[in-house]
Amino acid sequence: MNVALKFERNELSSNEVQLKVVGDVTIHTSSRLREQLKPLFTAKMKRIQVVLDQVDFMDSSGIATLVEGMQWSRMTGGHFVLSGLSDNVRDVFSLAKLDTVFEIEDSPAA
Amino acid sequence: MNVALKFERNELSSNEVQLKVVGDVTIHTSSRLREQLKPLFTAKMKRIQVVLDQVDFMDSSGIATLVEGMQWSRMTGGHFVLSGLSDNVRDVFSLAKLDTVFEIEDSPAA
Amino acid sequence: MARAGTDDIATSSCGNSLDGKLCLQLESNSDCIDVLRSMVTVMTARAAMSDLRSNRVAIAVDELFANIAAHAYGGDPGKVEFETAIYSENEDQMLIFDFRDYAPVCWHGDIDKITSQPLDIEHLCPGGLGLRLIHSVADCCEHNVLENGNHWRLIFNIGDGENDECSA
Amino acid sequence: MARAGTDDIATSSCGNSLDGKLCLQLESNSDCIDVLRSMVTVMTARAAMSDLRSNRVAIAVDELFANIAAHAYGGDPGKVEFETAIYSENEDQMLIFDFRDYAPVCWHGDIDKITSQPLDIEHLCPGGLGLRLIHSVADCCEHNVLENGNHWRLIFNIGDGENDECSA
Ligand SMILES: Nc1ncnc2c1ncn2[C@@H]1O[C@H](COP(=O)(O)OP(=O)(O)O)[C@@H](O)[C@H]1O
Ligand SMILES: Nc1ncnc2c1ncn2[C@@H]1O[C@H](COP(=O)(O)OP(=O)(O)O)[C@@H](O)[C@H]1O
Repeated sequence: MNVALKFERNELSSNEVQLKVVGDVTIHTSSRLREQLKPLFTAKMKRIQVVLDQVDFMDSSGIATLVEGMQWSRMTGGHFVLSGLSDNVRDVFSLAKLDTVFEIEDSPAA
Repeated sequence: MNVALKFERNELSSNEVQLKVVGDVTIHTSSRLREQLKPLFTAKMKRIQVVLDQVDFMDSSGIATLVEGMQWSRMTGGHFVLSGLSDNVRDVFSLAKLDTVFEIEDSPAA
Repeated sequence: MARAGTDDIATSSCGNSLDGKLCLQLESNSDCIDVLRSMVTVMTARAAMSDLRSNRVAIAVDELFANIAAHAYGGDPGKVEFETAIYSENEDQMLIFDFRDYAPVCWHGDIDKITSQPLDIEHLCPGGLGLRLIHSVADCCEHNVLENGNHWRLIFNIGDGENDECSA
Repeated sequence: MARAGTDDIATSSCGNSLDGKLCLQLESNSDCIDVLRSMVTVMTARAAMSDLRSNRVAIAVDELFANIAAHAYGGDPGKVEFETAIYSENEDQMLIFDFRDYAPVCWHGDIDKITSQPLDIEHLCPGGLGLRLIHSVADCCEHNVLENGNHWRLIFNIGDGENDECSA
């Protein structure tokens, strides 16, 4: 019932960053995910991890934002990892045939 | 978005029981809370704790069910305690002028 | 106040222009209560209400729907029209919810009278809280008996958290 | 199949009997997407669908609404009517969602053609997933061009989790 998307950003080391996402990523909220995600891709950042274990629902606008993340990571040379996908979110990635395109970890390595 | 109410019942000792409630308690789900709650009131049970920290929303049918709980506790002589109320749920108790009638603990003593 | 006539609610509501209005037609089945709440969430976000106030609005809407289902329709399925919009008048804005039922039972009670009775703490009974909650959170709760049912309207002022109640 | 004629959707929908039908009228504003989802939750629970299937239904409904908002109305607010019900035919039951828009842009595309193009993994672009998702989860997705807009219908068979697609 919560329309707002929340974020928690943790710098795991000088070149590793983690973004925890809490809430549903939809056409209504995905632009906020994009805003949070984009600045993480810098030349020095070697690993960018997005933790999705508190995302129950994600539509194609959320996936599109993560595809953008993958493109940014290719440009900056960082390692882009998704972790903690719920069954429903993993299902959408697999329906979109993108479950093998992204690097997906089982549980968020904190 | 989850219509189902979930429960976790923990026997803390031979005469203390805890019922954790997860989900929203409304006209649609309160009868399930009643089903779970009623059998806890037995002559031997001295303390019945209902943990509400994962209840974001409760309407008057939920409160009515807890009023019933209080009545059952008076009959069996048990101690009926509510704990971990979210701000919103606590607000509804206070709007209903029942926040001083129930015994309300801050955090669930596990 | 720029209000639609109460008899319009059923017939012309959502007819042409929507203007950010949300209209739902449903049966008075309790499994739909979350749908009403998601509509409340949209409207209270548009009205920039706090989380606490939004929850109070949701409670009032929930209780009114529950009463229509339980008392107006006696627990049987019956048609309900639900409509919500933000209206402005001069500088003031308000969030309005309209309920229309076609129930054979028309409410002729007096909310103020019912809710002004002190709560009997010693002999608490599990019922009788709904109207009290509605009355304590809504800035105004109006009821109109229609020829073939009831129209209920809840009004919440936007921009202040206070209740200045009007008569029902 | 006992279906309403597509031209009826706008005018007579929810007219008299409801029979468990839910109808929503709204503007194509993205902040309403959760309202549609809560309606899906009610209907998939009535249809006793699994959590996974319910999520798939919600995805299809979400994507269709997002497309109407983005493409039919080009991001501007526009009127959308949304209706959902469970229909039965002989032994079979299906969960149906109808969308009606009044958009100036009418879709004349071919979903099957669009979704049958292989995904270009090397040159992934952030868009173009919505129709693929709809196509992969709905048992049927129909589109009708109306005089003044579009009618879309999603059909999900109840009682099996398989897709046997019909032509769009
Ligand atoms: N929509 C309604 N139509 C008819 N009667 C109503 C309606 N709403 C409330 N009532 C009457 O007012 C009484 C008090 O309602 P309420 O405070 O909500 O408590 P409860 O629903 O638990 O009885 C109800 O028992 C019912 O007799
Ligand atoms: N309801 C619609 N009205 C008009 N055009 C549409 C509609 N839905 C989809 N389209 C067209 O089909 C294309 C593919 O849609 P989709 O797969 O949902 O991806 P995206 O919305 O990300 O572009 C859109 O870019 C648009 O051109």
